Amino acid sequence: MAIWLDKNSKIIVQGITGREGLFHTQRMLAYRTPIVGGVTPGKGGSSVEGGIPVFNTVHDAVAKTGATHTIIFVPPAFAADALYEAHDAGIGFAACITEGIPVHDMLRVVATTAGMRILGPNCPGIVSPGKALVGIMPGHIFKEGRVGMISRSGTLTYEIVDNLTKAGLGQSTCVGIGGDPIIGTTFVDALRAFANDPETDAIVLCGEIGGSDEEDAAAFIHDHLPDKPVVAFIGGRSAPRGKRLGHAGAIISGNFGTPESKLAAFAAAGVPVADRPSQIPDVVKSRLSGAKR
Amino acid sequence: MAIWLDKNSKIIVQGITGREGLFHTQRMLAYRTPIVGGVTPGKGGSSVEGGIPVFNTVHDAVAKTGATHTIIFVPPAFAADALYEAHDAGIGFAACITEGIPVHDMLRVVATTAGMRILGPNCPGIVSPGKALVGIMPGHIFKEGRVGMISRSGTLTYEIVDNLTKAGLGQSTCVGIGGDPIIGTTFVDALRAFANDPETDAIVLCGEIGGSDEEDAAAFIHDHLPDKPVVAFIGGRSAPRGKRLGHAGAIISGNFGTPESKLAAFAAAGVPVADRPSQIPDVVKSRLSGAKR
Amino acid sequence: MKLMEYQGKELFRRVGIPTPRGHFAKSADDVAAFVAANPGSWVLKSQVLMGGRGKAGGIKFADDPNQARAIASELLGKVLKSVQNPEGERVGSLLVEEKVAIESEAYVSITIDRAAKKPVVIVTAQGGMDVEEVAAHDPDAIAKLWIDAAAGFWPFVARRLAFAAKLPLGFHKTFPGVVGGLYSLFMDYGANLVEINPLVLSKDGAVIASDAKVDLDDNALYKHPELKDWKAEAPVDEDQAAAVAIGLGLSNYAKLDGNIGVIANGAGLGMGTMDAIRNAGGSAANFLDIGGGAQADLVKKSYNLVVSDPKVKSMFINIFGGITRGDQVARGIVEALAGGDIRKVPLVVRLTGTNEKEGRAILAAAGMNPVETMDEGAKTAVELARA
Amino acid sequence: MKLMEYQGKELFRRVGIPTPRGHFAKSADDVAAFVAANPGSWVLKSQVLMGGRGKAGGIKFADDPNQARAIASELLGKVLKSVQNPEGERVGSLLVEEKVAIESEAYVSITIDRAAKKPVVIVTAQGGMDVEEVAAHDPDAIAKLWIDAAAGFWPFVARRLAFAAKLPLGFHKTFPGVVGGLYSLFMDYGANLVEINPLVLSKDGAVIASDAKVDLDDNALYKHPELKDWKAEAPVDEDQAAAVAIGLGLSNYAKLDGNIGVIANGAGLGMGTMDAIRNAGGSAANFLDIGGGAQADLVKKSYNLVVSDPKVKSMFINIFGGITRGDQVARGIVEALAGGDIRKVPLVVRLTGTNEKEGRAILAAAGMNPVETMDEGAKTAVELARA
Repeated sequence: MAIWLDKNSKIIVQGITGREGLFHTQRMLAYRTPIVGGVTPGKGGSSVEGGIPVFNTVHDAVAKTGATHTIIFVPPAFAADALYEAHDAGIGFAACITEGIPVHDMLRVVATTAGMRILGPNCPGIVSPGKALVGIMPGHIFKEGRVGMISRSGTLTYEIVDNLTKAGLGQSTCVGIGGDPIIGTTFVDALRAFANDPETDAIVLCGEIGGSDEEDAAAFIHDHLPDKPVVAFIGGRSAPRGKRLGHAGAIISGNFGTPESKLAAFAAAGVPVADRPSQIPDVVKSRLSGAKR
Repeated sequence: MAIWLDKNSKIIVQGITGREGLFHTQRMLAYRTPIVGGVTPGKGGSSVEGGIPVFNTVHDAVAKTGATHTIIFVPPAFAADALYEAHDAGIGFAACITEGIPVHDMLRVVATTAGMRILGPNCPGIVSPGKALVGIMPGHIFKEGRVGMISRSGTLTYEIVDNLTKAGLGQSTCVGIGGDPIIGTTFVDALRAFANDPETDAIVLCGEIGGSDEEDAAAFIHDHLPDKPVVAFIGGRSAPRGKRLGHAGAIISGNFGTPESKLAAFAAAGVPVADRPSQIPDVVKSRLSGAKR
Repeated sequence: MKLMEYQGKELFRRVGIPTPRGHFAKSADDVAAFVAANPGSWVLKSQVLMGGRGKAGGIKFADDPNQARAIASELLGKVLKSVQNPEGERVGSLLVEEKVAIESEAYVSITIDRAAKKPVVIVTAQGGMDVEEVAAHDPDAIAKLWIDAAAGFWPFVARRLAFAAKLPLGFHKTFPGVVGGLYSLFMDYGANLVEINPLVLSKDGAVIASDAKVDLDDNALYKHPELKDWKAEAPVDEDQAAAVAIGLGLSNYAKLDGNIGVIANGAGLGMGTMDAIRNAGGSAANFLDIGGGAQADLVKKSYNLVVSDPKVKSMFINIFGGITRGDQVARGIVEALAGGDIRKVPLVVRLTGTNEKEGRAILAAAGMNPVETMDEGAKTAVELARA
Repeated sequence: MKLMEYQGKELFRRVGIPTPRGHFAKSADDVAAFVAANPGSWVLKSQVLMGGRGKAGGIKFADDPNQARAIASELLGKVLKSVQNPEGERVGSLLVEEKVAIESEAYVSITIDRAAKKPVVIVTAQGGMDVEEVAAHDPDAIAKLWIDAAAGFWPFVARRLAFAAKLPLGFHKTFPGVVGGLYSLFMDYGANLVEINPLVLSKDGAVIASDAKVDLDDNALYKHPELKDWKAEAPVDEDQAAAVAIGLGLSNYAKLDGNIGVIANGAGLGMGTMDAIRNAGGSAANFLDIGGGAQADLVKKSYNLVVSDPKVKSMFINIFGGITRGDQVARGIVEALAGGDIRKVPLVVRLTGTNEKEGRAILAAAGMNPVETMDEGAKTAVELARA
C-alpha cells in the first residue's frame, strides 16, 4: 500500500505547459508517475512529452482521462481558482506546489472543498517510492520501504530521506505538507492515514518552529497511535524568537510555536525527538526493534 | 406519525416579543403546540405568556431548552441572519414566516445550511393536526387524519383544508411551502416525506401558476410514488400571462409555469387535477377507495 | 426595479465591467454641446425599459453637433412602440455613446434558477440576438453553469463557459473578469437579472459591455440607499402605484379584462377566486389581495380602489380568515358602503374563518347576507354582473 | 504590510466603520492651520507602527493653534522608544483627531486561526488594554467565535460575542455593523490582523473606532493596486530590503547574532543548517534561503550579501538539490570568489542531490573540495570561524 498515492492514481498537471509545470512533468514521468493529462486554458487539443494530452479545463481532463489526482503549478493569483476547479471537477487529491497564494484565498478554498484532500500549498508534494511521485522532490533519494514520512519543509525532507535511504530504511510514502499559514493537510491528517496503512511500520515527523501543528500532532499520537513508533525532528530550534525565516509558518509568537513547547508536547506523547537529521535512522531502528512506547 | 412536526418537537419562536411573534405564540400555545422558549436579543432572562423563557441568542435557547424546531417572525432585513443562526445553533427545522426577504439572502442561506430543513420563507407554516401547529394557520379548520397536504399558498390551503375537514377527511400534516422564488422546501421534498409516512394515505398538492415546482412534483410522483394517491389543484389558471399576482412565484414566463404545462405534467403522471377546491374531497375519496393509478 | 441602460452601466463601472465612453443627457442642447466638445461619431440611444428599442427607431447615429441636436430633438419625447410593448414608452433621456467597431458579439447573463436554488450564468457566442430565440433554434449554442453561493465566483466557471459557448479567442482573457463583475453586481445589489447583450469584442481587441439590462430585487433595495433617486425616477406601473398608495404591496393589485371586481385575503385565494369566477362563466376585472391581518380601513380603501375601475359591474369579496379577522373585514365593507362619494356596485361577500360570527353580525346589521362558499359567491357575482 | 493608524482608518471608512473626525499631517504648519480652521480640543497622535506609543509620549493634546504647532514640532522627527521597540521609531507624520468623551472602551479583532483554518473574532469589554494581558489575567473576559468563510459573516455572530463579552448595552446596536465591516476588510483586503483597540462608546452614545491596527498579507496586495503608494512609503526592514534587492523573497534573508554565514536552499534546510552549526558549538550570522531552482547569478549575489556583514568569519553553503541544480550553485560560488571587489571568508560547501557530480567537478576545477554531510560541514565551518 502507501497513503493517498499509488500506481493506480491517475494524475493531471494543472499548468502543464508552463516552465515549472513542464519541467516537473518530465521529472515525474521519468519516475514513471502515471500522468494522464494536463490543463492549460487555450492549449486544449495539443499534447506534451510525446502524447500527454492537454485540456482547456479540469472538467474536460477528468471527463476524458478519469483523472483522480492533480498537481498544481499555476501562478499564485490563479492557484486558488485551480484548486476549486479541481474540486468542482471531482478530483479527490490535489497537491499545490504554488508559493505565495493569498492566505484568504486558501481560507475560501478550504471552507468549500470538503471531500478533496489538498496537500499544500507551498509544498514539495508527495512520493510513494517505487509507485509514483507527485511533486518536485528529487526522485533518486527515495527508496521503497516501510517508513512513513511527514514534513513541513522540502529540502529538510530530502536531508532526512537521504539519511533514511542510506541507512537502508525505505519509505512507504513521504508527504510534504507545506509551510503556509493555511494548509489543506496537517500532520494529524497524515498521521491518521499512516495509522491505517498496514505497510507503514514507523513514522518520521519533521516539524518546525512556529504554529501549533506539532503540538496537535503530539496530542494525536498520544491518543490514537499507541502502537506505531513515531520519531520527530524540529527544524529551527536555534532560531531567535519573532524572526520570520523563509516560511510564513516559521515565526514564533505567544507560547505556542517555541521549540520548548514542541519538545514538551512530544515528550508528553512519548515521541523521541532527534537533535540532528543524521540521528534519525538509528532512532527509528531502535524503536522498530524495541518494545512499544 | 406525521411529517417533520409532532408532539415531541421542541419549538422556539425567533422574534417572540414582537407584535406578530407574540400574537402567533399565543395562538400556537392555544393549539397546545410544545413551545419551549423564544429569542429576542436584549430581552434574555425575561419570559412571556406565563413562563415561556426568552433568550438573547438561539444558541442560549438550544443550550437551555434542547429546542429542535424554530419559527421565525423577525423582519425581512434580519430573517436570513435568524435562519443561519438557527442552523449554527443546531436547530433541525425552521419555519420562516417573514415575507419580503431579499432573494439573494436566501441564496446564501440555502447554500450554507445543509442539514436544517427550512420551510418558506413567506409561508404559513406547518400543522400536524392534534399534535402541533408551527405557523400562522387558523387551528380550528384542521382535523386529525390521514391526508397529507402541501401548498404554495396560505389562504387557498385553508379553503382546501376546510373542504377536506367538512367532508370528514382529516389531515396527517399540512405543509405551506411558501410562494417566494427561493424556498427551502419544495413540493418534491414534502412528497418524499409523505411517501415515507405510514400514517399518510393520500396527498393533496395545491400548486399555482408560475415556476416549475409542479412539473418537478409530477415527475417525482410518476417515478417514486406509484402507490399513494395524489390529487392536485392549480391556482391561477385564469390569470393572464406575464402579470405578477401577489406572490413573487406566480408569474408565468417561458414555457414553464403555464397552467397548460402543469396540467400536462400531472396528466402524464396520472395525477387528477381538481377544477375547484370544493371537488377535492370527492376526488380524494374516490382515489382512496379505487384501484392504484 | 428595472434599470435603464445608463443606470445599469453605472453599476457595471462600479464592479469593473468595461463600458463605452458615454454621456447621459435629457435635452437636445446637452447632447449637442457634448458632441461639439467631443468631435467624432456618436450613437444616440433612447433610454427606455422596453425591449426592441432598436427596431422601434430608438437608436440613431450622429457625426456632428447639429445632426446630434436634430436627432436628439426627434427622439426625446417620442413614444417608441415594439412588438413586446405595443402601448409604447416615452423617451425621456438619451445615452450618447462612442461608436465601437465590432469584431464579434457575445451574450452573457446571470439570473436565478429557482429549481436549482442557485445563480445560473448563461453565455452564447450569438450576441445581439434575442437569447430566447437562440435557445429555441440553436439550443447547443447556449452554455449554462450554476454558481454555488457558498463557494462564490471563481474564474474557471467563466473559462468553462467561454470554451463551451465557443466564444472567439479575443474574449477569453477579459471574460472571467466580466463574469466576476456581473456576479458581484448580482449578489451585492440583489439582482433578478443582469444581462450584457451584446458584449462586444472590438476591432482593436477590447471587450466592452455595449448594452446593460439590470433588474433589481425590490426587497434588497434598502441595502443600497444610494439608489433611492433611481427608485424615485423609475416609471411606475399604474396598478402598482395604486396599490402602494393605499398601503398594499406592489403586486397586490392588478387590473384585468373582465367586469367582476375581486377582493380576497392572500394571493392564492385571490387567484382561486378569479378561477372560481371563470368557472362560473364570468371574468375578473382585477386581482386584489388585502394580505394577512388587514384592518377595516384597508378593506374600505381596497373596495374604493376596485370600484374606481368603471368596468366593474359587480364585486366578490372572498375572505378566509386566518390572521385576517372577519369583524375587521365586515367593518371595512360597511364603512366603504357608507361613504357617499363612491360608486356602488352589486356586492357578494363570503366570510369564513377567524371571527366569522362577529363579522357576519356586523354585515347583517347593515342588511347584508354573506354567501356560504366560494363557488356560490362566484356564481352569484357572475349573475349580478350580467343583470 | 503593517498599516499606520491613519491608513487603517481610511480602510475602516471604506467598509463603514465609524472613525473620529481627523486630519493627517506631515508638518507642524499643517497641524496648526487645521486647528486654527477647526477650533476645539484635538489629539495629536504620532503615526508609527510600534506598540506602546502612548507610554512613549507619542500622543499629546492641544487646544489652540499655537499649542498645536509647538507640540507637532516636538513630535515630528522624534524617535519614540518603548519596551516592545527599544531601538525606537521616528515619527514622520501625525493624525490630528477630535477628542471623544469616553463612556466605555471595548476591544475587537479578527485574525486567522491556523489550527481551525478559519477567521476568529476576539472581543473583550476591556478596551484600551493589551489583549494578551487580559488573556493572561482574566481569560473569561475574552469571547471568541470562528467564522465559516463559506457562510460569510452574519450579524448574530457579533451579537453572541457582545453578550458573551458582556459589552455595555450601548455598544449592541452598532456592534454587528462594526464586526461586519471588519470582516469585509479582513477578507477583501486579505488581512493577517484587523484590530480596534479601543472601540469607544462615547458619552453621547456613538460607537467609534479610536485606534486601528491592520496588517495585510503581502501576497494579496496585488488585488488592491490603490494601496501601492502606502506600500512604497512603508518603512522597510533592512534585511528584507537587501533580500528583495538581489531577487530573493522578503523573508529569505535575516541577520542573526553569530559569526558563521549560512546559505541553503529551502527555508527548512536553512534552519536545519543553523541548528547544525549550533550543535557543533557555533552560531549562525544569518539565515539565507536561495529558494528552489536558483541560478548561478543568484548564488553569487547571495554570497556577496552574506559576506557584506563584517561579523561573518566563515561561511557554510549547504545545498540539497531538488529543483536546485548543483552545477548552477557551483558556478555561482566560483563566480563570486572570482570577483575581486568583495571580501572573502573561509568557505565550506556541501553539495548533494540534482547534478551533484557536475557541481563537484566545477568546484574541484576551482580548487575546492566539498564536504559530504551537513554535520561535517557545520563542524568545519565552526572550526574555521574560530581560527
